[in-house]
Amino acid sequence: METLIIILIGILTAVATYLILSRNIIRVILGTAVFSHAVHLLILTMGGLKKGSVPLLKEADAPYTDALPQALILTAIVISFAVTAFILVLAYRAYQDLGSDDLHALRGTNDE
Amino acid sequence: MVEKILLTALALFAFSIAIALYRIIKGPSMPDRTVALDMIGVNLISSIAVISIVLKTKAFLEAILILGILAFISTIAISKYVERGVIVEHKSDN
Amino acid sequence: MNTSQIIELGAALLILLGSIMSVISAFGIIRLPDVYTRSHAATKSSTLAVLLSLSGAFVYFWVHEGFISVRLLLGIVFVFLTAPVAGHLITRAAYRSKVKLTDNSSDDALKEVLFPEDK
Amino acid sequence: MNNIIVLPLILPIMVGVLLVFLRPYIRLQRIISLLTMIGVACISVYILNRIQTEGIMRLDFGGWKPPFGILFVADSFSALLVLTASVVTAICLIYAFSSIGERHERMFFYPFILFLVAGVNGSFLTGDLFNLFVCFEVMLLASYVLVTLGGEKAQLRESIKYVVINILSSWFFLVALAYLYGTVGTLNMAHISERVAEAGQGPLLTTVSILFLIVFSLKAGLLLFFWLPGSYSAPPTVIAALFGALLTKVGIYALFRTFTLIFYHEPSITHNLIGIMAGITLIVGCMGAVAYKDVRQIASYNVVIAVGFMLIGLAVGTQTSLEGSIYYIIHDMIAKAMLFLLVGTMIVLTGVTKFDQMSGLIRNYPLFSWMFFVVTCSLAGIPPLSGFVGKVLVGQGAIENGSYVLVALAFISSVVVLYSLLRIFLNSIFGETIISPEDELPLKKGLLIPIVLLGIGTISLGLEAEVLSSYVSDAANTLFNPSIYIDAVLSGNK
Amino acid sequence: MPAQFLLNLFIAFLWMVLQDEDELKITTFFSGFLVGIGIIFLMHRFFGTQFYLRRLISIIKLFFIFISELAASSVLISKQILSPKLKIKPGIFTYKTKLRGDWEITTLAMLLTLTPGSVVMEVNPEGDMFYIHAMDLEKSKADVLRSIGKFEKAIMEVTR
Amino acid sequence: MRINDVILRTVTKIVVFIILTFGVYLFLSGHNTPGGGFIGGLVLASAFVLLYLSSDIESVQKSLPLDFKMVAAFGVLLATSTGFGSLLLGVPFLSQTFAYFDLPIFGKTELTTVTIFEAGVALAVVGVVVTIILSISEDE
Amino acid sequence: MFSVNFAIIFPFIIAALVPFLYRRIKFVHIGWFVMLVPITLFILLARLIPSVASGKTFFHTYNWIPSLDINFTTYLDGLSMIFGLLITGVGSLVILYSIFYLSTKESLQHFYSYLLLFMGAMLGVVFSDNLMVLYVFWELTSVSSFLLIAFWNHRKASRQGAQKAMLITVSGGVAMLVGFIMLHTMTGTFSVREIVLSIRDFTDHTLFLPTMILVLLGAFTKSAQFPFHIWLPDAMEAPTPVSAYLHSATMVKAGIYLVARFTPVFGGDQVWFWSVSVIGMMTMFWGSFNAVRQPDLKALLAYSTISQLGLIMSLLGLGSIALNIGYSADSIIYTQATFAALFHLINHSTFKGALFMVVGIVDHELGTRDIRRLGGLFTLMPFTFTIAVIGGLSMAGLPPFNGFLSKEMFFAATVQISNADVFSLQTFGVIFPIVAWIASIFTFVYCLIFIIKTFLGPAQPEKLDKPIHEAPVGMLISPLILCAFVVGIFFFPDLLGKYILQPSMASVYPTFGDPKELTPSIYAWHGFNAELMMTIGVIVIGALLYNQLKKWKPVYGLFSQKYTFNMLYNSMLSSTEKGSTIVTKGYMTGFLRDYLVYIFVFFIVTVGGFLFYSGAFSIDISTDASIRVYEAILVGVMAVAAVAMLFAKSRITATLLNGVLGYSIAIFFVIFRAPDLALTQLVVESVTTALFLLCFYFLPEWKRETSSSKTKLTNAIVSIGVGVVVMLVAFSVLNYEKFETISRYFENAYELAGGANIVNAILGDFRGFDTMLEVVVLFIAGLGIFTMIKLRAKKEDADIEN
Ligand code: NA
Ligand code: NA
Repeated sequence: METLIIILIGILTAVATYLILSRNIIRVILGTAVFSHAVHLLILTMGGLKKGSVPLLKEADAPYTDALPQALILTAIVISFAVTAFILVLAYRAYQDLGSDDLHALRGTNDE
Repeated sequence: MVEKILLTALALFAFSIAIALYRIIKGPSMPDRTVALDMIGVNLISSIAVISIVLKTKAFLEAILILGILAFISTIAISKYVERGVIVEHKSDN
Repeated sequence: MNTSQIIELGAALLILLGSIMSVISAFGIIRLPDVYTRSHAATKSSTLAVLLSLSGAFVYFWVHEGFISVRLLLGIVFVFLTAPVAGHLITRAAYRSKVKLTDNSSDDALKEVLFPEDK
Repeated sequence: MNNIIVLPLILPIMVGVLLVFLRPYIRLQRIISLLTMIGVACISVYILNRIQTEGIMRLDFGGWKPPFGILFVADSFSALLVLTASVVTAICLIYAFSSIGERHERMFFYPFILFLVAGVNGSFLTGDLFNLFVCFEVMLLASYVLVTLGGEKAQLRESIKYVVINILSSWFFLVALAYLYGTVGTLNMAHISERVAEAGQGPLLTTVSILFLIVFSLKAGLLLFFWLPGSYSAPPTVIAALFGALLTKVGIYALFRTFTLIFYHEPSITHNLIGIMAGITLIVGCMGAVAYKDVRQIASYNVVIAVGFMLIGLAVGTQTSLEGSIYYIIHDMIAKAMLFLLVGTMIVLTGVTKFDQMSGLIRNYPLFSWMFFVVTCSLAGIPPLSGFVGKVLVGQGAIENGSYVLVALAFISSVVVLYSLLRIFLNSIFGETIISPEDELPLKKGLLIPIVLLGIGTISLGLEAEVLSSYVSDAANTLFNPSIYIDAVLSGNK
Repeated sequence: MPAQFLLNLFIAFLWMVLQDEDELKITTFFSGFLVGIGIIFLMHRFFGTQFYLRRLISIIKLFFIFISELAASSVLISKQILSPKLKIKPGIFTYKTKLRGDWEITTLAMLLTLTPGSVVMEVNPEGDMFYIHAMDLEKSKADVLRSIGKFEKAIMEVTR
Repeated sequence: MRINDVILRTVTKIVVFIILTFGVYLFLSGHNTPGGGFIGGLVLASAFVLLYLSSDIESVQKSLPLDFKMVAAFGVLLATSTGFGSLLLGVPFLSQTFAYFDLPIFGKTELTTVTIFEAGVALAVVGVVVTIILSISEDE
Repeated sequence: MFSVNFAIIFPFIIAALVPFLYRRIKFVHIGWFVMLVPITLFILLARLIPSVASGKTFFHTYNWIPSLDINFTTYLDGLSMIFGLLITGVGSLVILYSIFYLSTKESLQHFYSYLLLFMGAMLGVVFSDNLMVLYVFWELTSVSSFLLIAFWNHRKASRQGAQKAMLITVSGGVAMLVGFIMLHTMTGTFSVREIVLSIRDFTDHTLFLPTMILVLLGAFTKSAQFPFHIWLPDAMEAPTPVSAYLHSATMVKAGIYLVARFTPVFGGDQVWFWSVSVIGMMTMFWGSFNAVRQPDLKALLAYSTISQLGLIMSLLGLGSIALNIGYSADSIIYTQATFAALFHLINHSTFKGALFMVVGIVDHELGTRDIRRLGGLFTLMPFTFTIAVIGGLSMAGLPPFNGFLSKEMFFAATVQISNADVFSLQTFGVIFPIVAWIASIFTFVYCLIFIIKTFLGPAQPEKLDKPIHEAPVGMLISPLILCAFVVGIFFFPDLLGKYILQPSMASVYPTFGDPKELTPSIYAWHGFNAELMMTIGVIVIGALLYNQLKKWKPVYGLFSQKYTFNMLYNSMLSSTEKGSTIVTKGYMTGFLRDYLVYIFVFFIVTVGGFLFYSGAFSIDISTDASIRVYEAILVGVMAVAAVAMLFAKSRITATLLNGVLGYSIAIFFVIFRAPDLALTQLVVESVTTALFLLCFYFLPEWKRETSSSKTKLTNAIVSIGVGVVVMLVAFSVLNYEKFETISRYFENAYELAGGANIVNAILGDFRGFDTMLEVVVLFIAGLGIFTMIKLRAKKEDADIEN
């Protein structure tokens, strides 16, 4: 199972990398979203999969699965939500004012 | 016996999800994809219910309801997007 | 095999039935010719499927752990409440975004109301 | 009870949130935010002195003993950085009062600044690696907002790059954390250090450490600085100044912390890599600094050069060089803020961005112009200004260690810094006066005072380096002997 | 009707007290309430008004009508899907309903949509005309119209 | 033909209440079962999102005249000030306490300062999510 | 007791006060007040001459940064006394001169501030014992010189000259600083005195040679030695008093001071001998050779200064050989070179100072320094002419002027060195007298040019803007005083030798016993020996060359302007600039994609590379949990959904696929027993999807990526690389089983924190701090989005600054 999930993580990462290298800003943002999917799975996998029961004390018996990675992922999910929301709005604000969603066109005019 | 049946059921739900994914990728229209997404949501609900039985835990029953809620909200949002482009309106026409 | 085991088996079979329904409706969204007919398959058959599996789970937990899950009941109610609305909204959106009906459709009472200019 | 060490983070946050409620009262917002930063500065002075008498301070949040809970650890290094960051921010706030304008102020400018500082201070203080990630995010989100604040075209354009690259670096950070957790199974930095030492670091942990190196290098602008020049030249002056002063320092801090506290067992790999990266950073930074005529670009590449310089201290890794880097970081925070305020003000006053389009500012704004000269000398490491001591110590450490190439690059770079800024000085400050008295924009006192304050800072920090020396040497000592930090965190629970 | 409800509560309370348990239990109260329902249903004509839980019964009735329709038409649809060759002629037809008001219309529309073979696509702005998509217009239109009739009746029993 | 959203609106009226109740439940029960401030807040926020989706900003604002920015700010303040309380009490920052009480109706109840903390979290989440959605939607 | 530290600080204090004084005192030239500073200091120093002459030294320390061994330590000995007297003495005269030279319309407060700043810094250089402090003052002299050269900063030439001077001298200074640090690394001290005492133990140290070269770089750049001399002619853009003071009498001699000061440290080394003496000789030749062709009087003097500095430098080099041989009766003879160097140093200051003032007078009174427009001034400017003759002939090495004495000693030293039998001097030593002689010929020529072309011959009033007239008395006083020294020293050289030079010889040769032995008596007449013959040769050939100047001047045409060092410097700067621009713009393309590719490639190369290089990669699938069919299908669904995102034709399809990914991850969270995560993931994914849809309203549908197939291929390779590296490290980490995680502790959550949901207890309590900050993150994002939408750039604002 771990092997399978790690391969999945690899695929997700590769896809995310390809997306983030795109010219279109939406593809880039989707790339960041896929990146976060991949890393959430990674954290969970690195913490060890299926090693115990649900980390609810009254509900199940020990041994419990590692709860700490879960807490970390939760934090990471919320943060990546915040960032995604921000960059989405940034993207459309940039489109409104610069008239392009193509990062090639958003190159910027460094002097000279 | 029961476990085997449940795992079979799970595999079937997963299979349905895979089929729905095909529809999402294939389209051709956006409503087609929406229908398929809705279907994935519904199958996930079933899957969670079955997994809960397999894992002998009630911990995921909240997830079922939440998934129901969210599938609904997502469908509304996408439909409105397809229909009007705007999903939250300033002021209703009527 | 005692009673509760039999009931558990029944619950499992209920779930299996639900999963089969689900696969059938999944085939539906592949086989059926347009989004409108597909939405029939999706909104109904899968509603039934989820209904079956949730009921199965509900029965299982009731029998196996003596636990009446309000959440599962609520879930069932919720699916009932929302699935038709979703179907309604999707097909409406499809029609209004001019997704074509399949060619062998026999009648279209909406066309003259919504897109009279296309006639 | 060491609760006081959470104040540099929590005070700005709470005040920032309170200011949201005080949105219409701009004057009140100004006063409160300034007082907060002054307060934090005073608190950090207190903390710094307490560390000297009582040793490293530590606060276990919620009372959970390490390594299980999150904790703040204040050693001299952290406290010095917190102090400098707070002082620089306070001064920049004064500049903002007369420059940023009511529109921005009404749009939560002060809360965002306070959040930024909170994130920065939190990053300096935290003793937990995942919490460091979270503190980074506080800082980054605030910086994302600040870099776009105002919505100018250039800002929107550059901020996309800035945000995406930082998202990527945050992603790398999480990946690195996942690997680290998968190997050593803990998040407390002291505890990680202990376990890494127990395992003898080894090839896999070294691989993970390289990933951390990438993460923090992206933040610090070490070699991977591509986001920096653009995003530092787009936002309003005061924001650019704060960025120039604070943001890269957090990455630098993290590099210092991780590669002295945790991954210090394979210096032939990690520290050499840092050295190579620092060397290349110096070279390309120098090239960038002479490649442009845009004064903000020049200032931005000066940031890059300084990053390379500071990291040489880490790459060399002797106590002397670490000490030098610490001096240099403190110096650079002040001087870079000053430089960005100066070039930004020049652009406002002249309406142009390139130094060959400006001329003779010294006739119109003499004191301002002299401040530019001061910062030029200071950044070039000309004594007795603040850059000097750090430069000497880094050089000394590198020579002791036999890292002659780095020494050469470091010292040549300071000549390039001099050249790059001298070009601005000679072309823009000196020269024929082209602004006639009637076209001359008045230079508000509110803009001049903070610059002068920073100028006084860089001069007095050079002349009075002895005041800092005991703190800095304590900081370097703690960095050089990780056991001090580990003991303070993991033993003798208070 | 509130009188019936109060009486029901009273019966339940009485039931609970009569049990003479150590502590007051919700479950006992609940069973007492059920007993009360039975008693009041038998006696409701004495009040000269309808049984106060009549609507509940109607709802249950509606539910069962619906379940049976759902099951029947699900089988139909499944057959259609699984038949080797699709022989359907879908289409949209209109239906003018007697029902009025948001709740009635919504309920009907939902029931219609849930029963396979029909989806309510639009409601006209006046709220009395449904545009219904049928899976197989020729064959199932009659079925659908029959179902609509049943549903309308059952709904009115609940609401009116 | 104008769109008639009667079905959506009618169903939403029921559904929103289910979601709100569920959200509060998730928030309160998080200490022992899945849930907590974040999830509770997110679910509550999705209830609001549903309201905005099915209706429009103006009519929702009429019946719910809240500045969600302030809600969020209040939430953050609440969450941080539980930590600040520990400063006054002289215990480590963010120390949480819990105790069991016998309350009349609820029976044996556990009361923790975490709940206040989580309430702050929930409010902040609701406030932020709705602020984001409203800000975008109100943009011209 | 007068502290030397005070002497250094005093000018700085006054420099700071000058701008304020200037505002108060309007009725009189501020220079009069300023002049009191060097006069006071000169007197104070002069009072110490007898004690210093008797071998006493003065040592004083103020703590500055004691923890780093950087202290303000001053050391007054014979060597520093010479320079101290020069700085304050010439300083007084220059200020006096400047009072008449600079009108009150100039910004005098700046001028005198800089001048005092320089004076203090220069005193600091020569009196500091601590190398770091010496360096501080060293750079301050560069800075103040920069400011003085750029005094008329509206002139482009001034600015360029200032920049060149600053860059070259500061670069040299930086090199010297590194040398100093290396010295500290070797010896453990920054004190020159202590280094001199302990250096013997370190001559074999690997750093010894680099240190020496670095220190020499500092000295050579400051003293305008070949090929760093190019800044000095350009520095002539400074007002003439500055040229007289900084660029001939004092600052440029800081390098000489440094070499003299460090002779006891490095002097025993062969490299030191050769580099100092050869560079000095080359400089001497090149300077004198180029001086001849200068039409600008000031430029002529600048090259002459370069040449003379070379002369002094080479003498110090020659003298250092004594240290190699060691203290013996034989080696004493070589110390005479050093003696000559110090002697000439003083002489040069006197005659060159006077000559600069002459040029200043000519420039000031007639408005030009171009010898092609001058001539025949002697009748109308008799005093100036007299000064020029005295100074010029002294420079040419003729009696009865002090230049003759030191020039003769110079010749003597070169002749002696060619007979030495170390360092293969028997073979190469003959070069020294030859080069010295040739250079002296050119020196003689330009001295003649200076005197004759300016003052003799026909006057050309038509080429002048102003009538020819004598300078005011005030401007003549200073050069006349200097001329008095020029003549006076010729007649009473031993006074100088005994009181001034003798103690400084003790500083250069601390190990050579009684300095009296090192102090020869100076005679104008010492018989017909080699040096006198050489002098006569110089006069004869020099006069001949002057006479035939027109015939051989075309020789200079051979030295194309393209290949001068100046051009080299300029083209180096501009090509650095151009090259930097090309390189920087080459990689800073402004394309986000490129930056990301750099980062990814760096990641692949370092992390992936090291993973394999170190053998850290390992994989073991035997401990894997089992895979169930539905899990496998779901993994497949995710993989397909992810890959399909790449090919999605519309953005909303891609968004939906992302939603599928999100929902599928939620189900994996269920499978992996993470209920809280599943819940959060579901809600967040839905809200995110809604946000995408909200924002799509404002954004256009995406177009096909039109990147070239090469770009696409690169992207694909990079993507696969990143995926693979992440995967491989993950495998290895999974297989790394050394430590138990800390999370067992949290399983007591109920007892510890009163919560049965461990994850929630961690979030709310154990790691509540993370959660608190996370809320802050969310809040910032929300507020930021609000701001971004509401606060827009004003249309009318220019896109330059907020
Ligand atoms: Na980020
Ligand atoms: Na592991």
